[in-house]
Amino acid sequence: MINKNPYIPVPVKVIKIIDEVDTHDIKTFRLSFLNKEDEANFKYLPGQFAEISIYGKGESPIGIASSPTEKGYIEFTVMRMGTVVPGTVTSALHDLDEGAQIGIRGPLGNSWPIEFLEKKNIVVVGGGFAFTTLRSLINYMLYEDNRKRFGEITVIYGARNPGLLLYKDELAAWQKRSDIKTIITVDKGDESWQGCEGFVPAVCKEIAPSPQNALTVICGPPVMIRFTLPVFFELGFSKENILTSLEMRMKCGIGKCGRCNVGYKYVCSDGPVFSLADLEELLRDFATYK
Amino acid sequence: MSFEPKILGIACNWCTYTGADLAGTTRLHYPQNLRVVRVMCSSRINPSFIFRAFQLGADGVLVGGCHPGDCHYNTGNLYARRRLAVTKKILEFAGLEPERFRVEWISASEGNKFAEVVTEFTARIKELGPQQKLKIDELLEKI
Amino acid sequence: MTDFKQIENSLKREAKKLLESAEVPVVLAYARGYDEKHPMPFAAKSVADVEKIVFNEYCNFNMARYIMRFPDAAKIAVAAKAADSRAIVVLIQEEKVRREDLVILGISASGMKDPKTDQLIDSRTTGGLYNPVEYDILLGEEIRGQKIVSPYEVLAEYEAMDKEARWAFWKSQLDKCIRCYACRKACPMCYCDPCFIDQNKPRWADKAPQSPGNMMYHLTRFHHLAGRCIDCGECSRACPVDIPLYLFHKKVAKECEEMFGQAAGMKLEDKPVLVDFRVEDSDQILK
Amino acid sequence: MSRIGVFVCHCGLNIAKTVCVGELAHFAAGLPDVVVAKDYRFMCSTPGQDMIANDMREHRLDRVIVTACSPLMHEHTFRKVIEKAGLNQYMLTIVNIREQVSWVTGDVEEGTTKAKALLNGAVYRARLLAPLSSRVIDVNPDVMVVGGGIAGIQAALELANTGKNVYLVEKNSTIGGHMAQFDKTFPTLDCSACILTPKMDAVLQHPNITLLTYCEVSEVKGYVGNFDITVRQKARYVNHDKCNACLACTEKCPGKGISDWDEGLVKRKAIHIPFPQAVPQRPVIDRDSCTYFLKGKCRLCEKVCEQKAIDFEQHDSFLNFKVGAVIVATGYDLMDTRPLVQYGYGKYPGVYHALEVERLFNSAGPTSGKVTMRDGKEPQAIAILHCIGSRDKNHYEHCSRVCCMYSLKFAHLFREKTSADVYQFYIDIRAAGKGYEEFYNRIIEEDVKFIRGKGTRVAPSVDEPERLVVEAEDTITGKFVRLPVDMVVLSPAMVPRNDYKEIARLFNLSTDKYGFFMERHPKLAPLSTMSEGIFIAGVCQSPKDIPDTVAQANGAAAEALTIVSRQKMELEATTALINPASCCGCQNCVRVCPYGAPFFNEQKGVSEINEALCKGCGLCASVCPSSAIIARHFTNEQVLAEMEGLMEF
Amino acid sequence: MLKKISIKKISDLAVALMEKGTLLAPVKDAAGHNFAELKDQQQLDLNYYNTIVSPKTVFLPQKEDFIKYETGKPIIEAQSVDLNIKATFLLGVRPCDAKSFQIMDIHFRASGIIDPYWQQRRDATVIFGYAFDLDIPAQDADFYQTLGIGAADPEGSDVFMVKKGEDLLLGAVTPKGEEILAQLAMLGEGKPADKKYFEEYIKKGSQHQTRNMCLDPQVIAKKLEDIFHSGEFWQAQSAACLSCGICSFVCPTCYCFDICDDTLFSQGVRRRVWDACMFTDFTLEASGHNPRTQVYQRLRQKVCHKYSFHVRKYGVISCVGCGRCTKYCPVNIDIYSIIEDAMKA
Repeated sequence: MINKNPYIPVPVKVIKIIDEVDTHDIKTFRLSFLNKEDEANFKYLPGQFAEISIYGKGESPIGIASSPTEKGYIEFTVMRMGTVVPGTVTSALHDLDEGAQIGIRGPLGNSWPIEFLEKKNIVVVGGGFAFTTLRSLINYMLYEDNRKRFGEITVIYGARNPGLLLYKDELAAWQKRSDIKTIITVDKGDESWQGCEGFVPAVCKEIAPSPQNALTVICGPPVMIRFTLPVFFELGFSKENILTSLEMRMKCGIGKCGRCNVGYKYVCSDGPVFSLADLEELLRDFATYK
Repeated sequence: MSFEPKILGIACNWCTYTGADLAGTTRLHYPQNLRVVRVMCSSRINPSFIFRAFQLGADGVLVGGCHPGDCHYNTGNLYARRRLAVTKKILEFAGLEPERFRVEWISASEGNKFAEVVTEFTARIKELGPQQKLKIDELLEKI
Repeated sequence: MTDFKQIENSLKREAKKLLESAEVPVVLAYARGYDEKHPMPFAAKSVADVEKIVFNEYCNFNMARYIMRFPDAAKIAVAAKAADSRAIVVLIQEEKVRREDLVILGISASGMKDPKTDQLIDSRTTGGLYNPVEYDILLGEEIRGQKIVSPYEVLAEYEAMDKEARWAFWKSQLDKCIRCYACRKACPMCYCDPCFIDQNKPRWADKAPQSPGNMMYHLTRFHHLAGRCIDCGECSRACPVDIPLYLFHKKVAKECEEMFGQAAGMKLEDKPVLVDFRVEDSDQILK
Repeated sequence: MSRIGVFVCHCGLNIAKTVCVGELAHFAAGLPDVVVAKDYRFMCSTPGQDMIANDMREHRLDRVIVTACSPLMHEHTFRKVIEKAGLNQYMLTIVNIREQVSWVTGDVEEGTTKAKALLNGAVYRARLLAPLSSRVIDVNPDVMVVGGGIAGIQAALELANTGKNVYLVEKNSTIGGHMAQFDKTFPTLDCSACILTPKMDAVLQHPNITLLTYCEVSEVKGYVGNFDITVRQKARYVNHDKCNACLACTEKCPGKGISDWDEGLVKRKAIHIPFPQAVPQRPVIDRDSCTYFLKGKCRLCEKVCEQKAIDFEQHDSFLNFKVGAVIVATGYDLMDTRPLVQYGYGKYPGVYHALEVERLFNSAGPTSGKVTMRDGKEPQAIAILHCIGSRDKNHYEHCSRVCCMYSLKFAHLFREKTSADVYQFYIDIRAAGKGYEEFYNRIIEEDVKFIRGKGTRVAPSVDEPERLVVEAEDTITGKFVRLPVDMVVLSPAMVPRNDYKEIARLFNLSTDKYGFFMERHPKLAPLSTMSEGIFIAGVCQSPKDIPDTVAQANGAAAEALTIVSRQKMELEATTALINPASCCGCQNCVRVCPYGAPFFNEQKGVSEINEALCKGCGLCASVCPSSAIIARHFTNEQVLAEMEGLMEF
Repeated sequence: MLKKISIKKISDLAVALMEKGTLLAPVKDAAGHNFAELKDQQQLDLNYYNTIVSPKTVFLPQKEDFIKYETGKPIIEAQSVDLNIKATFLLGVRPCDAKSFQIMDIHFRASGIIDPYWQQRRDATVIFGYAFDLDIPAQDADFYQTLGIGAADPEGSDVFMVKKGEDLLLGAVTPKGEEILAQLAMLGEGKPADKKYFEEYIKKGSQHQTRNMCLDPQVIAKKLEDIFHSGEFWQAQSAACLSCGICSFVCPTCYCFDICDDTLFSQGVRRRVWDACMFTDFTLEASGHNPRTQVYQRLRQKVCHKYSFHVRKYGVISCVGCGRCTKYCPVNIDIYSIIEDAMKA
């Protein structure tokens, strides 16, 4: 935690805004800290999130999309929330301009269990917007000093159509690399689309990654998760080796405000990353997978 | 210096707002304490707007609509009449001076009436003095 | 004095009949709470449940608010005292429930008590009626000859106050509010979910329990209940800090009755006054 | 976080003389989110507009505030400007510092202070503005006209002649309406049939008109441009395609029924055509008087019909039509005067009402135009009583407008066709109309007796029992008059058709206290109604004479044309929207909306809004207890924010 | 250390404490007693059973301002509202409430990230516990015995007060207590008889009858997990529940809060305010989707949080049996009975 008072955000500056998708409702914000010491204190790992804070609008918990290996900035990919009534914070964020100053609290929550991932083959499965912290993880693992710590890396990422894919340039770059297997799929391609078509679960079945010394990290819309999990069970992945990240309404982000409990765990402080095994023994009246 | 009240006006687009414009085009002078919000119909006025106006520090609130029967939307102001009447009673029983809240039917042709009403109302509010009751004096007010 | 035991028995009897006749899956009544003095609203769903039903002078809950909890129940039977029945009538006027979907077990009762204070619940804090205005079966005798005191009599004292005093009174009262929202939840007419005050677009008022927000919440709520409040006094009995909300509701009800000539929840065919109008309404009401 | 541009107009000296515009612009520049603020002599001028457009590009503005004259003046102009510069037109806010500031004060300080407050409010509001897009819908080019009287006929022909397809719905078996019952028309006394029947025939012949007689509208769905109307074709039991109108059937038919057409003065056959010039020239069987339907045997008509056109198996059928606009011209009835027992209508055979008399005069009528009474005698003295039930607080307060004139016409015709003395009992004669006063004078010449006083009572005469006595107070002499006559003619109030309630329900029209349909605006929109795309013409709107009716019919046709002549039409963008997550299903909106735009979705348990019907008044938003309704462009937040801004300084 | 003072002279104690810092004690108003800062020593009044709202308000006020900001101004100009807390004396806390502070401590300062506001307030405060009057039977709603708390349980207090006839005995429980008692000159020394009385009173306290059942935290926690998905159980228990917030607001161990920004005329403050799991917007998401719409889900969350989740996470039940939720529930829902039924279920 950056600040001695965990409720007070530290100031950051928006140095870059990337419009990610055709629908223009998902943008990536690159932030840099106004105070050096804050930057130094902001030590995070892939999978963690932070509370983005705009005074007068409120706060919103958002997964960190950049990798700690990227220096000088952190990135968040944000979707404009709300169908009829726009989400206060997210739409305020989308109205921001480069140069704007906002607040940030974090890093918060646990992370993808790096030690646990080391030496293993990693299958990263992502769907649509919920690819942000996976991107962080992938870039972390691909970082030259880190790459050797991990086994084979397979990325299966799908979106409804090509226009809705995040991080298009990076995806392209990964596909060129030999040390990572990247499969990009869309439900429905357009004339210009070269890649594969089909739903993520189907593609996973097709790729059929081996469960040997492997684990999978899954984030996506509930429906994708629902149909993908059985595939991995069939392939022989154990519940301990299937990791995911939960989404839930949060406020404080530090396990105090009592809002985001899943059974006896708080998603914000004990999560958001859980293995299926963890989730099994948690009582869930709700809490959607992310 | 003398007390210059802040008066919030909410005027329907078709009658009172047009009437106010007419007052202008006919160069009728009236006090400048009134600040008008334009809505399409007096029936758009949510009672909470009135409460909020006083909380925001309005010393008086003036609502203007079409004469009953002439509503651009046929029956809007007939609903408004009932709702705003209740609003007034509530303010009164809460202990606010009911004169601080006034509803007038002013047609598009009644520029002079608009000017008269504003002049008269402003004078009345000046007599009443500042509205301190509902006004939010301090945001960080303690419990 | 009302024979509560006798009503309890007939309540059980009717509930049993209805539940046996399978046409009514739910009977809304009262059951024993953690002690005699604290009964609870209760939904009997089986003949076995019927034994749990009680009725005594502390069963003052307005059962109308539970009716909407059973959207898929074909028919609902509900024990209804005078106030409850008026609430039900309003709900029917507002099409939240259909008359034909209800079996109203009317209860004529006098001598209900507030367990907190053990005081009689009468026209000072409620509408003060003894007999239900609408029912299918009347349990117990209709109460006649009881002197009917106008529910508005208590207002005289407050209407007599000068503005400053009245403001001081309400300010001090409403400042006590801790925003637990028991008033709106206890109110059979407050069925909005979410309530306007929960909205964040717009935020009508801050969440913190301080003057401005409290004022906005309560004043607006008084307005939302204008011509709908049936003066059952539940809001005030529910309030943990004893704010006499019923006074304000009474006043608004009185004004509505005088302006629009209609008391809330008395006739099925009425339309709530604020979603209605008469061309001949007088502009005097705005003066 | 928005990027607001503020543009302050001097309007020459109009604003600049009492508002310190420079200071105002400077003030604006200091407000949060305002990235550029300028003042200029004439914002609405081309250079002014260009300045705005350029600054919008240069500063990537997403909201524009023009501080100038009233929005009612130039909102449109500036909306176009920012639209051209690539911004949604609803991202504009106008601050009215001319009509409502500079022109209403002489004091510069006052003016400037107020202008600042208004501007600040605008900035608060602008931050919350959202782009809106108005929906465009296809418009069905066809029109339906309901009612086949002179109004309906006229409107149908006008529209058809412009090439539009028209469906003309008439509930009787012939078109023509009341006008076809008349013999002569005032003041010109030309024969009604002579001027009407050609039009009736034109309707029948017109390629663009689908004539739907013996039909009633049974359901109306949809909205302006896209009405979906179901019409019930009542069973005629005669196949009109086969029938060649030889009318052999009508001769043989034993069934006897009351002739509504002749106002019940005579009987007609069960299978019948109402009158010789009926259009279409095709008989129908009236179930209630048909021997076969009553007794189960007969079918004579079937036997005599060579065309085999009789079909007792026929049933009511339902036809469906899609139209873009509707003209309602359902006409009138005469008030039933039986309840006014003092006039003894229905009690004394000598008492007639106006339409009966029209039939008596008509050569095609029951008496072939001879004025003989029910007892066959010719009247020697006739009293015509005006204002029966109309201009009468106890019944209908309105004046039926035509009674005076047709009563004068009756007088003339009586004098022409009989030797009887004719007496007019009137309150006063209303002869406002082209040639009317002249006609009045002419009748006076014709030695008709005028008694100024309303007939108060009609009773059998004591000394001559078969005659009647009319009582009245002559308000000129002040004397009480008791006048023995043979025939009494009542001029009853004109009232809406007995089925007006049903029509109003179907087309969602409002009615006045008598049941006449309400126009959208009594002066400025007398033919349109609160339901967009539905127009009214003729007496169903209010009593009027034939010329006015025809004029209205043409007007209504033109109004309908303005809708159906375009392929597409734009709907309001500033409509209301319901947030289902917040809607508590109280249906207040449904109850109050004058346009029936909100409706309750039973499945979801929430209300929804048919944007095609919404006019954006915002009433629903203010009666919504859970603030679930978003009145676009006047949302709760926007109004609250503006208020906050206005009250800040 | 044991001190004593005549109850007649109690206002002297008040004066002394008010000199040293802020004195908070039960103050009477129309509705009943509530903890409030004493402005006048005469307000001090020990004739109460217990307060309406629990003394958690002292450490977790219903409204806590974090930051003042001004919209449109650079974020760095926003300044956090620092609480400069002076020494506080919380006098007249009943044993069950005193215990609640320890339970809340686990959440706010003993695990995970420390809540600075809670911590600073706790550190600055000396708690004067006050034994229930053992001559008066416990109220029907109470069940602190079930939670292993005695009517005269000094645990959680720094100083513990016991009434002895006309006198008030004050015994130090913690060093903090020792310290303050030592400073209070107007207090008399407790005689051995007093000491005896004091200790016996505490013992007697554990015998003082409230509603009582044998309740093992681990057992009830497990039990609730087992019946968590039993719809009809929770449906039945919540049949009367209005899902208002009274139970949470009066509860000494409910800590859920919301963080919101309130802005007026571009002056704003970010603050936390109490929230309750019973409220609609507690779980309402920005998308407008609300996963916990049913009353039974909310009641289940509340009960399970206190008796199961909290046990799993922190090892203790987060309930002290003060009976407030039962007492103030408008429809007399009784958490004790729910737990009873749960055990039977």
